Amino acid sequence: MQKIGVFVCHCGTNIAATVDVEAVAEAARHVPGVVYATDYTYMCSQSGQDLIKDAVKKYGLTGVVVCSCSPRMHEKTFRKAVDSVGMNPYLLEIANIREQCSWVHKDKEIGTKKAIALMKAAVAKAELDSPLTAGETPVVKRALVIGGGIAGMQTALDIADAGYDVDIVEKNPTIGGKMAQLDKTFPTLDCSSCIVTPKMVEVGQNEKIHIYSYSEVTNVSGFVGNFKVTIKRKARYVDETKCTGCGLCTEKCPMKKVPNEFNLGLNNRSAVYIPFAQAVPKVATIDPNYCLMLNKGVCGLCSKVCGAGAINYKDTDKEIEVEYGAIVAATGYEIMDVSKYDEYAYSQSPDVVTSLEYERLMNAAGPTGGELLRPSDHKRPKTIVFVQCVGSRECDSTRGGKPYCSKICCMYTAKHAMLTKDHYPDTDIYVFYIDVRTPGKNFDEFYRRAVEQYGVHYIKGAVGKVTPENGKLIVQASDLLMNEQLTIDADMVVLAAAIEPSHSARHLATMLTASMDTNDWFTEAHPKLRPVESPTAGVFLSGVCQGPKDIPETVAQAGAAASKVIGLLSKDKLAGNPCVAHSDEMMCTGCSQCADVCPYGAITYVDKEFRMRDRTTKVRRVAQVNPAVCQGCGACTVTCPSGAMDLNGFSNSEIMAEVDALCR
Amino acid sequence: MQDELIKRACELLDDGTVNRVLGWSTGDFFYDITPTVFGSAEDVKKNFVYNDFCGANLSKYLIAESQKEGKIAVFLKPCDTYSFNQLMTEHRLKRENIYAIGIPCDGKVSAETLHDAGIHGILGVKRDGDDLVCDTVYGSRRMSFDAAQDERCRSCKSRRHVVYDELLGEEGEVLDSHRFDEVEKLEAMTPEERFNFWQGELSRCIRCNACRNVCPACNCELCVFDNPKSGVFSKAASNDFEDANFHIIRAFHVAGRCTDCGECSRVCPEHIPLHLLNRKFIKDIDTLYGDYQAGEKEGQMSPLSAFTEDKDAEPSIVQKGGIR
Amino acid sequence: MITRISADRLPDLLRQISELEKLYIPVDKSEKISVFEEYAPGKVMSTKLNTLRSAKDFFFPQVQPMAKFRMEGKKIEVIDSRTEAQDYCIFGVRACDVRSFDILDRVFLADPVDTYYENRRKHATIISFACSEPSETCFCHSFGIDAAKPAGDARMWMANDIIYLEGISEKGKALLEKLDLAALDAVTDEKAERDVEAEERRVHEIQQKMPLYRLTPADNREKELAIFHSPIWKELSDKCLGCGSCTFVCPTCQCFDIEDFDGGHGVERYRCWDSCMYKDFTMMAAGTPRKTQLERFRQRFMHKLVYYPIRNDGMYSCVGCGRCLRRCPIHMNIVKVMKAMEEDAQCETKN
Amino acid sequence: MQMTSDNETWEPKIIAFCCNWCSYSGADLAGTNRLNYPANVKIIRVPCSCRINPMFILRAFQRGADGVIICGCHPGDCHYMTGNYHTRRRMTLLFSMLDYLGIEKERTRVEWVSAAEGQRFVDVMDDFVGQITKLGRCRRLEDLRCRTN
Repeated sequence: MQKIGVFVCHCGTNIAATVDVEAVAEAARHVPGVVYATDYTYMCSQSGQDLIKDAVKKYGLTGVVVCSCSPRMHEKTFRKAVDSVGMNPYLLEIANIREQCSWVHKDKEIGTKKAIALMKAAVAKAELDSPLTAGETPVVKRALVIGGGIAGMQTALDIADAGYDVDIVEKNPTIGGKMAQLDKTFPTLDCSSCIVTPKMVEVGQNEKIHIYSYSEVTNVSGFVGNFKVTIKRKARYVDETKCTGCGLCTEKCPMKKVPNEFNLGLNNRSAVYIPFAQAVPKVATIDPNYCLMLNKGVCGLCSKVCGAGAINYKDTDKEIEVEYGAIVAATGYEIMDVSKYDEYAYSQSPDVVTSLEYERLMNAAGPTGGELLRPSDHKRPKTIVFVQCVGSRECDSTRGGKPYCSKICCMYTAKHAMLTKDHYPDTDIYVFYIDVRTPGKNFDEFYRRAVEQYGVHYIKGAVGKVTPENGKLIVQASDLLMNEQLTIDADMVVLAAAIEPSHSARHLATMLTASMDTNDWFTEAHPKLRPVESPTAGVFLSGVCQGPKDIPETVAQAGAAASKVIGLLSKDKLAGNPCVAHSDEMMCTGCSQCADVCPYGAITYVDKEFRMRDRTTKVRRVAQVNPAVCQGCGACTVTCPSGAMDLNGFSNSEIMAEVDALCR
Repeated sequence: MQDELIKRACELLDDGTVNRVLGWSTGDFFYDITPTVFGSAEDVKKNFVYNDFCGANLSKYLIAESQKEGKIAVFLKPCDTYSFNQLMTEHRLKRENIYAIGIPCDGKVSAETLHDAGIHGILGVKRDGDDLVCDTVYGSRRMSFDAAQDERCRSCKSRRHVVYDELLGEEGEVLDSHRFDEVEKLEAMTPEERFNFWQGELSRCIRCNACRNVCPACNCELCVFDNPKSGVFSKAASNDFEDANFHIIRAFHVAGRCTDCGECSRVCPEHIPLHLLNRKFIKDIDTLYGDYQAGEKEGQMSPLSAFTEDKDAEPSIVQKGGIR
Repeated sequence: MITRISADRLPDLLRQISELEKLYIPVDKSEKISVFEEYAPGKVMSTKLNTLRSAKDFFFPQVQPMAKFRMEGKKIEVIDSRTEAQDYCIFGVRACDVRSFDILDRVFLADPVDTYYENRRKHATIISFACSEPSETCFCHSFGIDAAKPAGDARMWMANDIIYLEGISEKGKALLEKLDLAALDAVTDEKAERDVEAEERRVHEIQQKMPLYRLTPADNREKELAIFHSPIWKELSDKCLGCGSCTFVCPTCQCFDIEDFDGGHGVERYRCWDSCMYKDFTMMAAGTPRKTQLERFRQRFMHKLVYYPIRNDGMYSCVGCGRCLRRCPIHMNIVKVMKAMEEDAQCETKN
Repeated sequence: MQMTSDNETWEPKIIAFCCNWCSYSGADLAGTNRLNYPANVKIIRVPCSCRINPMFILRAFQRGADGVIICGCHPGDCHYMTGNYHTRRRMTLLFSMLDYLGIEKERTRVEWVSAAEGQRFVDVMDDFVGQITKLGRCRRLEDLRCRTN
């Protein structure tokens, strides 16, 4: 027979005002199995908790029911309390008589009646509770960071700094990400390269960090503390260990008409290339789409000139498997394809550019050597129109528009306007905006400087059409504040295109069993309280892959993710959630339906030998749940027809006992 | 056909391909068919039977038989092959121990149907064109073959074998079945009428478990209704609720797995049309999630394990006029 | 003394009985289903060979409430739900089912008497109904039952549109005496006796043509252990699905289980049919004594054909009603078992 | 077994299964915001709506519940990623089956209620309780042995 103690909390007057707490305690005394019941002003207070602890000891309780606020509030508190006096914490149940009773029912009689029913249900469940102990799994002391942009680099550095090994997987030949492509950063206008390239070097030289550049994650299995990751190292045709990064091959390569992705195709590179001067690792890569040797079997110049003998035309993709304790997604973002926004004539005129292209045009290492020349005729533009929110805050998804604000565009546009004016004060600059959003340290000051000191024309309104005409771009727009139509003869139009998640993110999320929102940003475990963790244990989020951010926010989140990883890796063993599924092997038929619905791949099958009742043996396939992987959703329990699969803490019989009690 | 089957069974036993043959035998009548494992060619020659009454689905026997030493040959009618595949999907059979022989079927008859039609004292039955001619102690009685067939055979879904190692006779086709007609009739009734219909049917249940024990999909090691710890354990159909509960849960447990072999209705001593429950699930699944035939292919994912993120109907569809 | 009444007066006869006491008759619910139901004017008596379920349900229903325990808080009150039954009449029971009552009586009315059974049994008057068209699945004659002359408190024949009625026991005769037979234009004469004799002869002749006519159970009382260890059980039980349909349609199967149902406000204790074919039959804390289907299957037939006769002067616990022959999903029935036992015994003797 | 006379006062019994992450929190939020809804609704917390076995629903009706409502995260928002997709299919088929058996289809419902939708939780419960009150006592899936007297 169970010995249950029931503790009814007044929560000051929060509960006591609409629930007769004494009546609830009195009713509890008449419930079979209950040996002790009492009420108290604040059960969660130290003295309230002591009351419970003392009763556990005094009456030798086998279960505790606390009638109080939501279990989401204080279940942990009370579990800890009973744990401290030697009772298994999972023998405690909460009856939620505050959020789901006293606060929603005004009539005291009704409230009391319901509170008693809820108490009885909790007692019914507590009677069936069995002690649960969390399993332990060892932790592999190595982390994986997917993505080598500023987010990934910062996360990797912070983790390495704590003494743990980190691998970065970067799909491009170099780390650095988008930040390496930027010219200056807002609101300080310091040179982006000057701050990011030392970081890249630091990453490259850190002994704890290993960079898998030009590589992709192709498979993830395992679970928190014990992930197994397959990394595809794409064929680079250059031996990384031999290449010195001298660049001779890139100079000699006869195939020089390859669009340079680092400069967004605004100029060309050779087929064998180093993305940019400060690339890390500074190793050449042969582009298999353009290399004459690989495509036509003729040339071989690079191999001839390479003093290190690093060129290897026979290179192939290789897959390696590495074990990690934690994984950080830092996959960043892409610029949305704006070609569907035909009214801006992006595909019709080379002088309509995206902001990132403009960034390259301003950059000293860019295609124009830092001189602002428009792409069509390499002349300096005199009138430039900036269009904000292209694809952002857009409900029309047919053109790929995004419902969200891309967050960074207002600030970088102000930056572009000011930098342009700094270099060429005679330039006329118009910025068309819906709203100017500047919530950030020194952001509004920065924007106002553009308007007030630099005389940039900020116009609230929309650009209706851009028409290329005789080397000009005729911009038709409306000024909403003046309520008039404008026509501007511009030399260049710069589109603040929306940013969107990396196109590889969804595939990655599937492999990581991490969830994504409808826009393909990774979702966090809790939007407020766990912003750098994914709902999948051991998978963390760093940077823009979780949602639009500027650089300082990204770096801050990268550090936060790193600290979470460090926290995880610092443990030798992980205690799991004991409320997981388990299969009764005597009943399991091994039909595989449970594995079909398990979102975590927590269920595997083994052939097991059973001794039958007549002393013969029989080999049967049975399911086994990995408690470290199982998250306890219970999908398997319903799929299992024999009920062999049950869930700790929410077992079939416990839930049915609650049903019975509530229907009584 | 029987001779051909006997010949093939003997060959397989003699050449050592198999050491046992799973088929059918009879007792004092020609219709009291019992699934039987034959261990020798001699045994086969003496006792093996294949006739219009061999309705029993042999697939489920393979769960136990395929675990035994040596290979067993089994004769599978088209609808039995679906059960076979479904059992394979659920990893219940040791395939390497089975030699599956597909055999044709043009519908099976139960002696029950003849008895229920008032034909008693049956001594023998012959096919005469579209009719069955029964020789009885009360004289010769005639019944159309169609009417004598089990319901499942009248609304046969397929005469195509979906799996076999060897096929005897001609391969048939997937048929344009009218098997959902009865379900549709029920759907067209008012809830009141439906309730009365089902209560009338289900209240006769004696919980003999024949439906469950014959069902190839009901192959649990321990059924929830036999497990005192499951919370739904009950030995008797003590009231209307328990009748309904048993049959709803059973139908739900086999939903997406039931191949509609119709054994449940064939064996029900109370003649409860249990197949109408399973067919409702099959029909709903077909309507909502696309045509799905359990057992059609080995390794298929049950529609109750699968889902689509944005195309699945909301449960409120039931309130909004139901799934038709 | 046999009374004859025109068959078209049957409804009047039934009405008269029903005015005296509660009356149950077999009724066709559909082409396939006939069941015993309380008589009401307009209900037509089934002339089907047999009801789907046997008539044992009257005395030994599938579910028999036994007691209630009402709970209020921590207090428990025991409620005995037994009440004395009213007199009632079961009309139209076939010879095989009538015999099954004798078999059940020996179990339930032996000391200690099962009061639930006794209560229903002693208040019942059984009017049996002779078979006119036995089927090939019938083998009651194998157990010395005369289908054409059933036992009971009174019996009835129907032939050539005439009903013949005869009282047997005091109870039966008393019931018939209470009827206003004159109002039914009944005649009690020798012709009735002669007609009945002719009808009995006719039915016996039909029975001789049946495939199971020669089926006679062996007296196995001396061979208990030999049969128990016979290899036939392995082969026979391999086919058995382990369902309980044979048990539940059987008029003589009498095993039950006692269950408690906790309805939330109290516990209802009831007994319900159980089947020795089930895995959990006679399950005890240490497990079940019959671990495989072989042992369970053997138990059922050993009980009917060996153990029961040993304890009951050679009386078999089978009445040859043929229900299991029809209902077994795989036709693994008692006739096949009897034959196998016989063959096995022959082998034994030869060796 | 005794029938309870029909003229006794009757109040609907509603069992609401709520997933821990969204709907249970939504119900908590309704409380935090002091939004009223009928006390007939009694909530059972489950980790995910996919934990809800049809047996639980039938059990509730057996024991005298008049309506059963299942609340989970909106499709796509499941804490366990795919749980509510399974719930959606299972419950659609189960409800259709209950309807097919002639059980009033209004007695069962699935609603997606997020942790932020306290008001929606209240609206849903108000509506459901109203609907069940109109229908009256559930008799078609009731086990008379479970009645109060």
